[in-house]
Amino acid sequence: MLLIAPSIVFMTLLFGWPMVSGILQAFGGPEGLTTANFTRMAQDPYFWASVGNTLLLIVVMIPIQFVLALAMALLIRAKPRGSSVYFYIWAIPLAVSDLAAGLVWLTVFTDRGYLNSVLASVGLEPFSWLAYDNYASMFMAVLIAEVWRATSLVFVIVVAGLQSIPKDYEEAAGVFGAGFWDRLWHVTLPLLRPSLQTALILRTILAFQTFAVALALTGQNFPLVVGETYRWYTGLQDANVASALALVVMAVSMVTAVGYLKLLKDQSEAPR
Amino acid sequence: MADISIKGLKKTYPGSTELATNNVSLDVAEGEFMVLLGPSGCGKTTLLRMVAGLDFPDEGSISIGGRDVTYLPPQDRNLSMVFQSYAVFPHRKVRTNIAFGLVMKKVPREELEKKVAWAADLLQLTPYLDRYPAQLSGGQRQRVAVARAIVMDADVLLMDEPLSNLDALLRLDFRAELKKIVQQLGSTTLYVTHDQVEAMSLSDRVAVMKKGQIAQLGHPITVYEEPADRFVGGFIGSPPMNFLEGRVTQQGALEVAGQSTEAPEFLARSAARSGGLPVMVGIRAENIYLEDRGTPGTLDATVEVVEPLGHATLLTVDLGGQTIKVQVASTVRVSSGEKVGLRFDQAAIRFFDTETQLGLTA
Amino acid sequence: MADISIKGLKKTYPGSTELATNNVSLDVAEGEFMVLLGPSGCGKTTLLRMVAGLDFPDEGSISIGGRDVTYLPPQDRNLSMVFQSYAVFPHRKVRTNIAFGLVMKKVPREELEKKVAWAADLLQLTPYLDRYPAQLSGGQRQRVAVARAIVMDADVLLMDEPLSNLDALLRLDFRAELKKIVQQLGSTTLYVTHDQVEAMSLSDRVAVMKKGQIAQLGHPITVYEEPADRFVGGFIGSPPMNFLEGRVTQQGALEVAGQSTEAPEFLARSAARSGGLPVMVGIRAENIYLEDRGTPGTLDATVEVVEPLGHATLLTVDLGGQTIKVQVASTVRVSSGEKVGLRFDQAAIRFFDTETQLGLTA
Amino acid sequence: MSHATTNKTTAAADHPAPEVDRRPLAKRRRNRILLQVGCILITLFMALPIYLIALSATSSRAALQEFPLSFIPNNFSLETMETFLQSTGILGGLINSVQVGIFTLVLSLIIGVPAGYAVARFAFPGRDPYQLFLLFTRALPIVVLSVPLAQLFLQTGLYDSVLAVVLLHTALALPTTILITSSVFLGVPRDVEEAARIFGCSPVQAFLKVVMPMAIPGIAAASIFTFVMSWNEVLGASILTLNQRTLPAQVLSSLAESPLAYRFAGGFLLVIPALIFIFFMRRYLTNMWGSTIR
Amino acid sequence: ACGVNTSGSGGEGSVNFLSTQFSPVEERQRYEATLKKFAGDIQVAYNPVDTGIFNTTLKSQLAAGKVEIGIAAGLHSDLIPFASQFEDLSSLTNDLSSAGYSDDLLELAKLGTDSPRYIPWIQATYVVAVNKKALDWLPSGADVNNLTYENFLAWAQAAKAANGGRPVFGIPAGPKGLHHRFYQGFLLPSFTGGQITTFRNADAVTAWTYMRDLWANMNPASANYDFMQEPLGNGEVLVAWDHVARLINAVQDKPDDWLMVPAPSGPKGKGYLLVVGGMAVPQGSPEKDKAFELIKALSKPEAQIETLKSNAFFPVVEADIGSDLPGGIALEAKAVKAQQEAPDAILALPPVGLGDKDPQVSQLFKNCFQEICLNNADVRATLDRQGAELASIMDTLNVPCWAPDPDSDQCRVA
Ligand SMILES: Nc1ncnc2c1ncn2[C@@H]1O[C@H](COP(=O)(O)OP(=O)(O)OP(=O)(O)O)[C@@H](O)[C@H]1O
Ligand SMILES: Nc1ncnc2c1ncn2[C@@H]1O[C@H](COP(=O)(O)OP(=O)(O)OP(=O)(O)O)[C@@H](O)[C@H]1O
Ligand SMILES: [Mg+2]
Ligand SMILES: [Mg+2]
Repeated sequence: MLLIAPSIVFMTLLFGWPMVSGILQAFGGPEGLTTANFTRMAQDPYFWASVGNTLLLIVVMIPIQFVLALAMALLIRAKPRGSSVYFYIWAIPLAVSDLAAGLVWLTVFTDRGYLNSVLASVGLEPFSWLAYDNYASMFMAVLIAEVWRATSLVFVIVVAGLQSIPKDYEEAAGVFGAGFWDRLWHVTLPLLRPSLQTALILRTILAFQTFAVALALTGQNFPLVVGETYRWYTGLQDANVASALALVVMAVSMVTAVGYLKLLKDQSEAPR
Repeated sequence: MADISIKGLKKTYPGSTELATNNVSLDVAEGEFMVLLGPSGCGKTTLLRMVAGLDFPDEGSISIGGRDVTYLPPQDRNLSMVFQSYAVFPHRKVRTNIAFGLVMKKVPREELEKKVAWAADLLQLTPYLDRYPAQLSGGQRQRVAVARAIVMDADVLLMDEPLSNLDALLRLDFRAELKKIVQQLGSTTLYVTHDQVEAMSLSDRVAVMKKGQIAQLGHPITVYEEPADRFVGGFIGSPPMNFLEGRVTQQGALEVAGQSTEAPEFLARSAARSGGLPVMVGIRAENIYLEDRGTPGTLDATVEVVEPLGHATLLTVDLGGQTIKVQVASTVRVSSGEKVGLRFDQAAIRFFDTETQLGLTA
Repeated sequence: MADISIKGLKKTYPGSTELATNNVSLDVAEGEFMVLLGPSGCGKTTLLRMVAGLDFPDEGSISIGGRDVTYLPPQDRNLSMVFQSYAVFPHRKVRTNIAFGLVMKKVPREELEKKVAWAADLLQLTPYLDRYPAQLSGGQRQRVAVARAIVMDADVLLMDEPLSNLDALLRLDFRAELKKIVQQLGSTTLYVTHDQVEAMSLSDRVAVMKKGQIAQLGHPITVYEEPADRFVGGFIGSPPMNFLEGRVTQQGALEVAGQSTEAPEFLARSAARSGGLPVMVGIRAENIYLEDRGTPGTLDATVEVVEPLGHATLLTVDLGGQTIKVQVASTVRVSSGEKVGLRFDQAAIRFFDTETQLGLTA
Repeated sequence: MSHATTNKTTAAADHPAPEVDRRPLAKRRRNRILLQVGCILITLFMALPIYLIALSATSSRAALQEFPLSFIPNNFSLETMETFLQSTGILGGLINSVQVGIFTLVLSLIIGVPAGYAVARFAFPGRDPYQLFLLFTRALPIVVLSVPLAQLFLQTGLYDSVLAVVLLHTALALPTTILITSSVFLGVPRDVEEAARIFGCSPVQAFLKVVMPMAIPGIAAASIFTFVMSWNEVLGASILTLNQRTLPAQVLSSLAESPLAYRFAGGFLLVIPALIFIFFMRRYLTNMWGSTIR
Repeated sequence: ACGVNTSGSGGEGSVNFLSTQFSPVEERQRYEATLKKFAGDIQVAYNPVDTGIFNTTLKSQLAAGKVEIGIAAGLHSDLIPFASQFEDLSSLTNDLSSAGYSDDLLELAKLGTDSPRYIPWIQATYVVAVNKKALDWLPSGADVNNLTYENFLAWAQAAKAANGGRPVFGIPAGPKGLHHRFYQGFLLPSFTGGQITTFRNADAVTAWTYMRDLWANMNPASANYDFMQEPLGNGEVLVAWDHVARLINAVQDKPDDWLMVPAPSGPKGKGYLLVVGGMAVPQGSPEKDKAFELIKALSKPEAQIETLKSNAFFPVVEADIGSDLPGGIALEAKAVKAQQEAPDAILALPPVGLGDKDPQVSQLFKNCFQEICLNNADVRATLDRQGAELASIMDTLNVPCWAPDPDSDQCRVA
């Protein structure tokens, strides 16, 4: 296939060797191949916490983001007055780097931040949202920040996908008695399937990769697997364990991606 | 119960300056089969869309079964529709496409399956029930759209050129079935077609539209035989009505193409009053008979083109500089260049005002 | 120069088991206007797509102008096409849609503009040149597709139901123009239609297809008058040919519906040899004349349904238990239940083998 | 009183029964209002943090340390922003970043769009493995690749050049580009493409003239991601360059340890160019030829 | 694609100065000015990066055999992993022998090898910043300039009580915070007199129990603080221990509101940790001669004083600090001096010779904090567990102990 060859060549040339050496590193030790790195990884007090947090975050966040992004896309499609302005503002978080995003939300949730400022000004007691011993509010903070930062990605993909769905189909559904939810469920979503699949795969894989926001907000108190990878690599300077962690992230990501591909398999192959 | 009453509908599409429908009023009785006819772009689809609730009018109102539905969303109108573009769902197999409306209505599974099987059989779709629309031919796709609409037993059935891509035979079969179905269910039907045979054979009444307005509304034969104006006469019929410039003299003679015959009395009278009256004479191709030249009461003409159509032969004839079409039985053998005499069936001649183009009647 | 020669084309769509075209061979002479007729789903579009190079056959070959093009990509075939689904480019205005092929051919700007204006005028699209397809009515979109194809001056013109969504009048106008254009350019044309008037009036020859095969190929009048088999007779014509079960006796009499007339000689001969011959008698509705009951040489029948069609009246008649259609002039006044005598135009009667369904000729 | 009654009767006379039922309209209006409310709520959520960055970036350092914090800019100060803009390499970083962003965009579109098309159109064997292969690279935290990657570039002599960063960013953006564009290519009807072929287009031309324009929204979405990703990417840019840093690599790393005021200023300044880019790209996200037709 | 230079210089023949220090915007600007002032006609491209990038860059360049870095400068711990890949700087040390480096520093600079691998560059330590408001709650009898850990805890408790239960003491226990240095160099030496050898003895239990009590009286947000200057600046925290450079911004604007005081003393004395940064030259450096020149220039007392004045790092050479320091720095300088010269002072060094195990050892201290203070784990059990881990690392390493642990052939956890 002439069309995909350049991308394969490109990716292989660039990532082939680094990938191989990265993966080998996970099994590398002072004396040949070993699984010691995985053992060390698993024994680290932060490891299981980080796995748990990552999974919890993803399981809670992805549905929220998809519902929100879909709602946003549908709102935009309904063309309310000022929709182009809305659209612009809703796409803005895309432009904000993780670091900056973490920073803003830190100023919101920190003890003397905006949220507590609001509470204080209405006479309520400020609350330590990010305190290590307050897992729920910490999780909420990370969740809100991540939802804010990354929903736009799904939103933009869905908007682009919605563009290619002819209005006919929804109109037909309406005529045949489908109300709003029926139309959404039986017509719009199935027709949007390719975009949703793409967004889901990308979003999940990228979600496995995020940690900067959580790090900024909660430090080491809400560890995420990739954050741990960084910590092992740069902080603890143990590239082997870091690679092992990376492999875990990759394995989980790939399993999810395969799952999505299978789950959302297109039966009609040629929908139009 | 489900009569449709349309009042003064006006609609301009956003971004367009023309009125897509211009003050359309139309009453369709319960169970009536109304056919909409009209040139491409005259606003038929637009009218249907407003009845369906897919577009809202700028002005005017629509009520179905006495209930005003002008701004009601489509799903609350209990109607079904065949879209001109079919709009079959690409992601659903033929079976579930046909069943769509029934599923929405939460029809029990058994009944649903029975209905789908019935419609598929009627439209010869049974072998294709498990295909996706992309794997069908154009006509098959259109039939899916039709099947989806007729299983609905809706109060109002809207069909926008539902048979345009089907062959004559299938059409014939389906037409007969449709008429039965509609009668059984008592659905009020609005049916857009370009096929005049269809219009004539199916409809209780036809509405001929022109530039967003209704030009004539009536029984199909009336519309065919007594077009309200020149437009309708020229639009309906294949070939359309012939028009000849003529003149009724003060003496009551009708002069056409340099030859003269007798004018009907009501025209003679008004011509007598006004001192001569220019008129447009309309006559259909099948109401002109070929005779030998010189037979009394005939007009001299020359055959220009002979087109055998199978069931008949169509002649293009020069009559004193004006070209008209004449249809004769396919057994008649003439050749181009032949000089012939034409006899007009006097009862079938129609007269139109040369200025307003409106039909002149007694 | 651009004759089309199709040999033994076979094509099965992936995932399907039926042959979409089954061993189709067809030669279209240069400049010939060939119409494809056939029931929905019989493989017309498939055939066109293979000629266009959009699909490749599983077996067989296609050559255009003597050059084998079976596997040549479409852009190298110098042809143009009207798609059944129109396939107008939604992202281009009408103007650039029509000009598309010319731009690809690098036609100079001036000529391009002239051609676009000409085609738009011909198809009454001039007011819509600066709209996007989404802002057009169904028929207007179809006209864009037609305009886009005819500006191309291609060697081969493929049209897949190009006029299905247009009104009769526009169709009539366009048909005449199309014939002129095609003659001027000498384009070889393959034209799919369901409209038999169109088929008759446009074509040099028609090919009637059935289930992926060509059932009859010939001059339109021949096909109409002398259908090769029962399928063709039943498919062509509106209404289609009537079929009656009959029998030629050893004595040379034709027995139909319990009544008896004289059989043509060639049948009488073979009936004499074989000791009586069951036949299927085909007769078209317009070749049956209404006479008073009891007139000699007529068959007794009862009128069941009277359908005025405008240009004629269609009767459904019971003839000794078999139902047939009879077309009479619209001036004839009969009512259902009336007992009438039917006279068959002897010259127009066709006979078919009851088993093979093939036509029987001298 | 009587006045009102007269009005009513005349109104009734003007509109004979059945009275036009305006309830659905009222409902629609209510829905429109709800729509607006929804939009505004979401807008608040999306815009508030941006406002807060802007506010903090333009506030004096002292204002940032007060409590409760003020939500209105009462201590306007561009001091931190200025310091920031004057620091070494900001302009150069900006130029590099723009270059990297644009070249990455172009390169990833050139490589990615055809691949996306292939994925959408052809059911070639190994399509799923191919997609997974693409994701593979994205699924591995890039940090563990940093040393071998940097070595690779050092050995090929590309180290410390804009090109190096472009290549890396392209590789990072490709999976996104390919997947997003392919999902939109799926929505482009085949017959339109076939029509283009009939009218004299080679496959490439048909793709360029018909398929691409119809997929513009998806391509725009992919472009936005690519550019923004490249714009905000720090790690790769930092390990592959030394003296030819991109702007984020130049400042974001130093931001982490800077006083809060600088972090805001930097965060805000970095957002601006991306905002401008989205501003120009967003109109392509909605197609211009009205609703799609079948 | 043609890149534009972003590091001020960096053309042909310039020295690429890769550093983990002075990366914040203002510090960078000030240090670039210092460089310009003292580098003479040597072109310097100053590239401050974080530790991760520093590592990756050096590692990949050394591995690829294409070194483009002229000088790699960082904290002692940053430089450790590359000990054997830095140039032997004996010649430079000889040239600079008159400058007056302390023996401790010179020993550290060997990075566990036989010869000097870096030239000391900057040094710093940790002190306590006190907002004068907090003095109100200082327990009677306590001297703020000579606190004991007991005083410190009492003070924190009093302050918390006085603020309606809101603690106002803080420690940088965030992910980038340096709190492990507090345990390594302050708390444990003060309570146990050692760092590694005494890691899990009874005194250590006391120390960590104390730490747990102290933590209960610290602002819990401390777990997110990387730099104390921010919470100090906005008033969230009034008293905090941190690295001098990470306190300075809070203090320098209004030096009159602040006090800087030495760390408290414990049963065994006043433990304090010295932070050292050094400049090294990677093997294969392209501009080795110029790099040497530059190191010499930066080792001049004037340059060192300039660095103190601008960026609050203290000279590593004999230098007359003088009295014209900016307010904040003057406060710091005083505290540093008092801490160093305290009669019961116990000098602690960051781990020496651990190589790439250094961060993991530090992590063990953080783990103790995590377990004991945050997760409320049993002190004894925690120390046993982490101690065993530490012991196994130390056993494989086979390095001598460093201050304050007694010098021995091999450092082991008792
Ligand atoms: N993509 C496809 N996959 C499988 N079967 C197909 C596909 N396209 C068409 N067919 C089948 O092939 C047969 C011939 O189709 P074709 O489109 O040629 O019919 P047609 O003669 O053009 O019919 P119509 O008049 O309805 O357009 C039909 O039975 C159809 O169901
Ligand atoms: N979305 C639109 N925007 C602007 N104008 C439109 C739109 N849809 C239709 N029109 C115009 O409104 C007029 C009426 O269109 P309509 O679709 O009702 O015609 P129609 O009678 O159904 O024609 P056809 O027989 O060709 O389908 C046409 O002139 C058409 O160009
Ligand atoms: Mg229409
Ligand atoms: Mg077809």
